[in-house]
Amino acid sequence: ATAAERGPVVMAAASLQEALTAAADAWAAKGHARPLLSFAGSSALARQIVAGAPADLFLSADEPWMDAVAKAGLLRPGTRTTLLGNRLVLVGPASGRLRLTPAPGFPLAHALGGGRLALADPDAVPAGKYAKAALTALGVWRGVAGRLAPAENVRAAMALVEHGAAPLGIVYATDARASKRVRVVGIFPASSHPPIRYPVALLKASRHPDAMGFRNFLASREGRAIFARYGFAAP
Amino acid sequence: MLSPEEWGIVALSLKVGGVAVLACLPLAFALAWLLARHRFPGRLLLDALVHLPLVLPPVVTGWLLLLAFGPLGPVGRWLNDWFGTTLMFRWTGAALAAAIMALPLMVRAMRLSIEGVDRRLEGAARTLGAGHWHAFWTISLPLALPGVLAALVLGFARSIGEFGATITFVSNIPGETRTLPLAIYSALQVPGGEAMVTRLALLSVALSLGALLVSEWLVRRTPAERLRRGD
Amino acid sequence: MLSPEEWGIVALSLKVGGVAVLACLPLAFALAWLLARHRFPGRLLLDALVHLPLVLPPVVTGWLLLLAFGPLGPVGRWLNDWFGTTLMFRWTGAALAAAIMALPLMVRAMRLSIEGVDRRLEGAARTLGAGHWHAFWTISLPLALPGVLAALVLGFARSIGEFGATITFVSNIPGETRTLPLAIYSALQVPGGEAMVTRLALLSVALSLGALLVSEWLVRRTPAERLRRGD
Amino acid sequence: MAIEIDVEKRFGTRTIAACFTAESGLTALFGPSGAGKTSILNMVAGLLRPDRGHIRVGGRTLFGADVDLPPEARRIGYVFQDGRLFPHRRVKANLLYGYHLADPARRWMGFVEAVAFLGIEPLLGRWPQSLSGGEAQRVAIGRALLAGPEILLMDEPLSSLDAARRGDIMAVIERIRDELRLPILYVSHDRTEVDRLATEVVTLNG
Amino acid sequence: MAIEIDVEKRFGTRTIAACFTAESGLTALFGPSGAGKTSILNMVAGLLRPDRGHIRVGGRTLFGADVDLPPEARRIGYVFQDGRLFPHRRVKANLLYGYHLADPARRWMGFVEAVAFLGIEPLLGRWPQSLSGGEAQRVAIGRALLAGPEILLMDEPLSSLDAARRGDIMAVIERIRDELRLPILYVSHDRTEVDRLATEVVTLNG
Ligand SMILES: Nc1ncnc2c1ncn2[C@@H]1O[C@H](COP(=O)(O)OP(=O)(O)OP(=O)(O)O)[C@@H](O)[C@H]1O
Ligand SMILES: Nc1ncnc2c1ncn2[C@@H]1O[C@H](COP(=O)(O)OP(=O)(O)OP(=O)(O)O)[C@@H](O)[C@H]1O
Ligand SMILES: [Mg+2]
Ligand SMILES: [Mg+2]
Repeated sequence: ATAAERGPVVMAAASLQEALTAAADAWAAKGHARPLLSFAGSSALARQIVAGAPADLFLSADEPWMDAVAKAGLLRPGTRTTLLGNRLVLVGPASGRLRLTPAPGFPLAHALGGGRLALADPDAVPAGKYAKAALTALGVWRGVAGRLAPAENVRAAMALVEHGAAPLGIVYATDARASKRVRVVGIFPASSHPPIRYPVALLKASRHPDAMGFRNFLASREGRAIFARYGFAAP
Repeated sequence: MLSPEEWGIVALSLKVGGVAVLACLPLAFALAWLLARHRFPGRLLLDALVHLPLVLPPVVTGWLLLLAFGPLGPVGRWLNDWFGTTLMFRWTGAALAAAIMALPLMVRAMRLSIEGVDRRLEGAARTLGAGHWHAFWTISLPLALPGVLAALVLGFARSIGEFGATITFVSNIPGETRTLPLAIYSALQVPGGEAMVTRLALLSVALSLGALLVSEWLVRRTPAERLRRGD
Repeated sequence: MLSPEEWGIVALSLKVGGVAVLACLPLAFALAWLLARHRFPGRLLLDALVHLPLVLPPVVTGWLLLLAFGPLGPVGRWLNDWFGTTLMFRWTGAALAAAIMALPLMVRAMRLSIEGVDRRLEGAARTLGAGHWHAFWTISLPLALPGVLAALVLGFARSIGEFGATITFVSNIPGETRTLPLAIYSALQVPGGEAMVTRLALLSVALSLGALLVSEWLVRRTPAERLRRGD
Repeated sequence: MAIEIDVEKRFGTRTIAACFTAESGLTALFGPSGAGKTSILNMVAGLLRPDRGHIRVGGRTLFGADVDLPPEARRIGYVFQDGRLFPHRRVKANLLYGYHLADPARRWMGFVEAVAFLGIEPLLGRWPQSLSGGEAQRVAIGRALLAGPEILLMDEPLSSLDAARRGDIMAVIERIRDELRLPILYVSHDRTEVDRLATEVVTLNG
Repeated sequence: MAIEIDVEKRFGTRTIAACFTAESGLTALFGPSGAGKTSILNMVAGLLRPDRGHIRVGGRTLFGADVDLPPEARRIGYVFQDGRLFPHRRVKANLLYGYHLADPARRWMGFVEAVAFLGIEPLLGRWPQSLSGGEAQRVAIGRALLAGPEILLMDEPLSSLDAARRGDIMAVIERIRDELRLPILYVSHDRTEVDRLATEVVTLNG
């Protein structure tokens, strides 16, 4: 296949899978070659790019990995923009009745009972880092730090709640919205953590003529509308 | 040289790996024996089942473990009702995950050795008055020892490297389930964490090199090897 | 029954697994032979090196592959300069990752069998006029066949299940590197994707069951097994 | 003690059959290569299951209509045609394997005595694989005798021994035959051996 | 063709040594069990490396100061004391293994002829493991002869054969000795065998 038939190679954080697939479908429906979407953890993707992967676009789940690629001098200058935002929510099993509004000093430890709080690894994974920041800002981090269940990623954290292994979990609003087995117990105030932003940028190695067009499509009103359907906020 | 935290991680990895392999050993041997020596209906199915943890991505195995051993799972509920215990978020759960991932490798190694045992020697032992079990312990098992040792090395190495099933099943809790691979994963997620990754990876390598040395030393003490050296 | 996309994933998995195992086989056998038959300085180091992909978390192996075979890595640059080819984002890269992960298992299985070969039979072949290599092909190799078959099964199963090193090294490109485990990972990322996961996992199981059946059929045709059945 | 044997066993198209009664003493099984001598010893030892028939030794039924004693319950001592020493045990441990398992009251030969008349004292610390053909054969004889059996099966036990050793061991076999009155089933192609030892000769046709 | 042997080999504290020259014909190696007969055959075959010495056959040096021919270049036929049939090949394939490797011009015995005088025709399709002791021994003899060797090493080749077979095979060995004038090194404990076949007897001390 020639480059034009193949569409640009897009490396995107795994949490964007559903929404970005829908966006790519919409783009293809306009008569463009369908982009090749590769979903993995942002860290794995960033490392591949730094190692010289011949990709066109990078959508990261957080800023630091985009920064790492930028620092390696691999971004096309002037193409980086923040595409999406998200919210952090507290979830519990769908069958529960608990309501808990995350606010300074809210009784999270008490609500856990003897259980653990599921979240993405707070030392490593973006969603976990945001969660740690939020709980610290609300002054409850100390109370739960010894009772965490740090998972590989947000989806795995949510699975722990879905299967009853943890009574509560902290995930993105987009994830909670898509699962029938959990319900949102409370929403974290946006001010309690650094803004959740998904940056996108064109890579220096990009050769595909459609790459910039697809990036612009994602950032357009039409593109953002698709992401909004999946619960993503504007940045 | 190592920080106390790193020591803790190494100790935990050793505990998880050691317990996993030793606990798995009798079951693995029994399965290897069954598959090597007996023809029965469902044998192929059992063989496939044993290979399952090898074929499925580890995350899926971890997910299945969660379904079975989680608080809502059948085994998890049973464990809780009868023993008031759970494997969730415990090092014992990590050991279970490691054991299951190591099982296919251990079974295969021992099976190859058992298939190589000359059964006429067992017959000879029987004529000398050894019962079924005595012949097993004194003849069959020692002759299959190379496979058992290979199984121990493979199983331990696999346990030391186990990541996907562990983090999915018992998550990544410092001091409880954060073994070396999980610590390495955490380090890998952080931009610039490469130095830490390298350090921890070298620790893993050191551990398995140690296991290899021990096994090599044990192999040297088996009769088969002494024969080869012409002792 | 299967969607064209699913067929594509299965075909890719078969291609990656098959190529990985077959390409790995000669090297693995050579290593097994070396470790089983020869004592040389650095033997233990080589043994440890072979075990490495088992001990390190797959993600680390993938990362090391990326460093070496990526377009900027030493091997990657060399491949590009001399052959104008790259493994990045290619199914060949996925096969490389699978082969490296399968290597320790394959080497161990074959090594166990090679160690079990009665070397006096090789001597007998030599007195009958067979050169070193002829004796190898006609005596040693056929007698080690059970280990070779076990290696093929283990290696193929491991390849079919390989996830961490693959996604880290060659990413998750549909039609090119998205094998079954990567497709399963993608499905797992979608809330409510369990049905899809189950479907894909069953496909993996079917593939390895197929491999097992083929190997079982081959084993039945080896002389050792015919002997056991008293043919 | 009499041996009463009436067995039949099919291998593919070939049938091995034997029917004879032998009084206490040494019964030589004679017959061409492939006649079924080893197969008959294996059936008596319990290592090969006859298709039909019975095997009785001194009134004890080892195999019959609804009896099939496992080998370890038959109290036989078997010197195999092919040695079958345990490769993972040194000579001494091979010799003592059956000795330790036997009821002390039923042992009729001591370790030191066996080692002495077989001349294997210098071999005790060696691994079987390094033994010469005749050395291995002597160890195999010792191992069978030391288990204190009630009946001896010997499949060409002296075939690769020199004349002197052969004489020594034949003297011991005579003693076992006459003093201990153990029934012995003995396979050999050597006429002089058979003439000297056998109280009865059973001939099998190939 | 003369055989000239002068070798020494240490096993631990034990030293095997032999020094003799034998003219064409059959040289019997005689000596007690463990004297080193098999070891000497192994050294001639190239399977065991002497510590020092030389081995010459009809002017060809097989082993010497700076010569150590590999076994396949020595053109020997070796009937092992323990058979060593290839377990993964049927009897026919065992027999033909060396036959196919030999230069057709140097073969001196045909397949059909060997099968006939050894009486192994019915065994051709069988696996070695199912053979009786004597059957295996006959196949091993056939395998060695069919490789068309220039010198024969036979380690108790007739030990488990019945008198009739033994006579047949001895007749063939005589023919090989007299018509083909092949040098033969022959180990046996049977006096009648040695008396009939040997042109020379070398005695080793244990
Ligand atoms: N598993 C088997 N399948 C087919 N034939 C067999 C099997 N086992 C033994 N036989 C045949 O049965 C016959 C009897 O074998 P057996 O070993 O009892 O002979 P034997 O009298 O001891 O001969 P020898 O003196 O040569 O040792 C032989 O022809 C042998 O080939
Ligand atoms: N690897 C070894 N280590 C120690 N001793 C050995 C080794 N191999 C052989 N021997 C000893 O060397 C001696 C000669 O052995 P060899 O097999 O040549 O004897 P042989 O004359 O053929 O005896 P037999 O007639 O019993 O077969 C024996 O005492 C044997 O135990
Ligand atoms: Mg026999
Ligand atoms: Mg010998």
